[in-house]
Amino acid sequence: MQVTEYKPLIVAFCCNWCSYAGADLAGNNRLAYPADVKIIRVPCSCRVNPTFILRAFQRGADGVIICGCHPGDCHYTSGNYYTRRRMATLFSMLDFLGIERERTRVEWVSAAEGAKFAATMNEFAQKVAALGENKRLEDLRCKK
Amino acid sequence: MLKCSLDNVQTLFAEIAKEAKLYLPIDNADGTAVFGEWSRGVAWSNALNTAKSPKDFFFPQTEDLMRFRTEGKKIEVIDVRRESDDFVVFGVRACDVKSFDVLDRVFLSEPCDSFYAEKRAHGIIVSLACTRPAETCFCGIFGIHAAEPAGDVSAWKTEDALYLRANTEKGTALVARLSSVLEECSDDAVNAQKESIAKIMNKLPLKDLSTEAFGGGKTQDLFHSPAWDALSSACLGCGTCTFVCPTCQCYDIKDFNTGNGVIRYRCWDSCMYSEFTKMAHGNNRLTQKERFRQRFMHKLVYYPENNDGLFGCVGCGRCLAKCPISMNIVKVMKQIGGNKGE
Amino acid sequence: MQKITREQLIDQASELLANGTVSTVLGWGAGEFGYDVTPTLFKTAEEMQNGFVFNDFCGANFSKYLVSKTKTLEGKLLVFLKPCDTYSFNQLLTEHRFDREKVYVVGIPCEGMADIAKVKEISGEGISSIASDGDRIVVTTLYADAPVKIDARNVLAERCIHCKSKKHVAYDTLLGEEGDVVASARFDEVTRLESMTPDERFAFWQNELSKCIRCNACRDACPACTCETCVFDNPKSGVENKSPSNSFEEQMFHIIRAFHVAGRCTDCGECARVCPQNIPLHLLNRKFIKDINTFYGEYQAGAEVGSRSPLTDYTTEDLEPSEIFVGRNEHA
Amino acid sequence: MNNMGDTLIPSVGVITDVRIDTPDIKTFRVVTSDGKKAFDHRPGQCAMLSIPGVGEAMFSITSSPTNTEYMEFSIKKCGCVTEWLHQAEVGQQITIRGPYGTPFPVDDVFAGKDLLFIAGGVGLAPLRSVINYCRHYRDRYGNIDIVYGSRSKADLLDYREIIEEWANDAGVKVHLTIDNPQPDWDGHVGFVPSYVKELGFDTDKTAVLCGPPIMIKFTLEALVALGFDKRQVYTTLELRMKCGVGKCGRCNVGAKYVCKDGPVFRCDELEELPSEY
Repeated sequence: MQVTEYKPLIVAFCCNWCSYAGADLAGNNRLAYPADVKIIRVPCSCRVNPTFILRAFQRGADGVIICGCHPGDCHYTSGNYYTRRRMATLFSMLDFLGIERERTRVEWVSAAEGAKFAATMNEFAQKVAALGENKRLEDLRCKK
Repeated sequence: MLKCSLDNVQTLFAEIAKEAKLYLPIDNADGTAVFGEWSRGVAWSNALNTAKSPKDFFFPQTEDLMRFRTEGKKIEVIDVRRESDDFVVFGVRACDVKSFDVLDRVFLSEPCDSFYAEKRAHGIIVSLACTRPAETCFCGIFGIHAAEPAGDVSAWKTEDALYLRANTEKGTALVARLSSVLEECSDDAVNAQKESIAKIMNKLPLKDLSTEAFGGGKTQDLFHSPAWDALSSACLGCGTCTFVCPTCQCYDIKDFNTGNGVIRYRCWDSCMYSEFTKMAHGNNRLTQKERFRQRFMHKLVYYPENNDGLFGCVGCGRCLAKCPISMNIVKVMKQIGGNKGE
Repeated sequence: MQKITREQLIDQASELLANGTVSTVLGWGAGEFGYDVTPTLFKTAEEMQNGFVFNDFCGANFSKYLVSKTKTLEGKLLVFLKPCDTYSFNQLLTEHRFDREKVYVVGIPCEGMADIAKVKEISGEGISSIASDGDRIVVTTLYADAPVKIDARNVLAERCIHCKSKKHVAYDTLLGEEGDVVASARFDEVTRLESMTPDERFAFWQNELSKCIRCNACRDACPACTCETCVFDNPKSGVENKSPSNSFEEQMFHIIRAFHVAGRCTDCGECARVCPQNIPLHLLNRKFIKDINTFYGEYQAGAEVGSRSPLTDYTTEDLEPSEIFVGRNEHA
Repeated sequence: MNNMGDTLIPSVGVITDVRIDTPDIKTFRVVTSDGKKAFDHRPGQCAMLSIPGVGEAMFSITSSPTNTEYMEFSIKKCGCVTEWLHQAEVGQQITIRGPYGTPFPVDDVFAGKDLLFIAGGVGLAPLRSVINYCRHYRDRYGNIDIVYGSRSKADLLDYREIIEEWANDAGVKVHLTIDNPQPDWDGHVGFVPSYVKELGFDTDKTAVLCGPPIMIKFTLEALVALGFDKRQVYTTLELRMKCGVGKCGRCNVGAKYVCKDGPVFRCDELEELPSEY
């Protein structure tokens, strides 16, 4: 049997105005980041409801990252400020329930930061890979 | 009558567990008891009853019915039913034993529910008489005898011994293989206990609750009672009473898309929930009053009407203990029954 | 144990019913055993004389009932609120869930309510009568020869042990003496859990949440849960479910339930009180409260009407999610 | 035990034809995956159709039991399952189980009687089965009157079949009506209850009534005003169902389960039920 290297599945929620464009730029510049990062475009990072994050874990994600415009640069003025508070409290709660801190992350990536996007994804994927498969927020029914 | 010293009861459990999984009430850290699997060293709870009824053994809270594999326009139905192994549920109280009769009439009537039937066929019930019923107990009014619990094997626990009597073929087979830990004995100790239980039953505060106003054919008398408004007024519409109830049997069938197939499963449902009867074009029970009334009318009138007068309540008292607002079937029976003819 | 008596409450209500200030009274209705009281609507003083009780088991928070009851009621509704209930009352007003003009609040002092489960641990089952005698609860049972006398302080409900306030933050009339916001050790248990290793915390919550039977009592009793249709009841939400099929769904429900009321939860403790499976659900809510206090400054939901919940507010200097664990417990 | 069947476990069916009847009603022809009729049924009985992952719902079988080749279901788009079905194409597999419910008493009570069928909108769906059954065994029944109304001409279900087949049968009279006048309509205009009163039927008929609840209510009143006894009038109920066999508790009204004791009820029986349907 061939042993394959464990590649974590990462779900990245990217805001339409900055981070998604940043991801696009990373692609245009041929900057490499793991193919197992699945990007979901959202109108604003504050569109990300906690159920989205939990459902991503349910359906097999090993890590979830939310990317939005830098504070102050939100297309809708203040959406990412709300994201910042919500995700801080949510992540703290996940930690309280014993779920690994490194599985969730928020990063601000502008449309010009293709390199930052790629670097962030590489680094995040590496950290999640070190944790191994998501076992604590998994739904066994969704395992292949 | 067979007897096993209480000092020896763990050996008895070990003997039972040799050939069948053994479940019995175990104390939880929070002070409640729960049916759990016995293994060496697990202590048998002294609690009067478990917080949740043992109906899960035959009608689990969630249960997969089938799977589907779909590809393009094609569908494949996959039967996921498995043969059940024999298992023993030990220490079931008289009320809960009776609840299996109530469930049987629903699930085993034509067309028989094979999921329930399979587990029922493989489950062996060892009941246990209640020496210290609680104030919330009212099994007696439904003709259930706390001192004479039914089941495949009936059991009585005294200060120092456990007494067993097999009632059915399954029960006889079970005690037969426990002969190394059981000895024949007279009925004296059990008879003495039955007498003392009878005395206590006579002191229970709800012993005089009347079922006279209820039963089949009473729909028109009771449905329009003005008392429903006040009784249901504080109901939160949660499912606590339904889910702790040993006889509530309503269920939902739902599909779960796993991403690589569909699981169709059933799970407990509650007539107290607002969407229980909701259809695409409307809801025939719009207010909590109607939903509340349905639950009690079903237990006290509709069910007996369809089942030779057998009530859909066994008086276990769980809803009395667990309802967040302390509204329950006893208060309903007093109000609705008493209001008759007004 | 309560300093105020049933008669005082009936007198107050009768007067307001008689002079037409209120048309209906929301109070506690007597049950079968003394401890099983039910929230009940009373229309007349006579009805109250017959069925109203006030004792050490009147824990239910009436605030949420105001949302539904004021919609259909003619005239004003008198409601008895304990100090902690008034916080929920204010929070609901902040969220415009009912019309303040339709409610007449009689604030009543509270010495802490008893937990019948704790009483039974001492007295045993088979309660035939239960009564208060000064600071003691006197229980007679079918099995004890003599009445069992219990110090009421030893059987306080969990939420009352950690009472956060004896002060009413809303009322039209106040009976008895006004108290103060009190220092409480309510976050101690949260802190204890935080100091565990993630593995221990995970094991703790797995054990607790696996008991959940998804009866929704925590949600349905919660004064902050007032959505017309809950996301967990909406078949189109993708997360609708009737019962937790596995540990994921248990976690999902309880995280979302607590998160949805984070910043709005007044820590009234109804969720844990009503849980038939004794899950310490209030700890999830308190964790959010504690975090919000730490991250964004002290905030007490419901302390004043109209205050902005920290999760619908922000400052440009807020903590980054990556910074929340800096300097926190060293496990992980 | 895996050989033992269970009514909850469906078989696979295939949609072999989709007919667009009205703007929101389509009629689906369903057979098993090997091309046969899934099971025999009696007029008025129902079947559970499902699409895995979407849901399961109860539908009246609109085709006559005398059709031994396939079943038809006329389905109005109004919820999750029906919306999904409306975008299904020929060849799509679905699951099917049944038959469920108590049928119309076509072989005893109806035998030899003059029959009056009254339907509104998609309410014709369950009646089509019994109408075609009675047409098939024409000599067993007396005269047949069919009153059918809809919002507009386009909303009349099975319009071609009604005009080209039913209306041409000996002893069958069809009375159509629509709610509001429209240019290409020279028939009756008005609601079904008032039309029934206008037509003024003999009271020796057995009536079968199906349609929206409000239409049933007023038509029943109209029939009673004409001198009909409620024991002469049959109707069908529809409530939410999950199991189809009287166990899941959803369609319980009084001591009856609409899925197994219904959907066909005689109107005097309904009076004994609590008014929760």
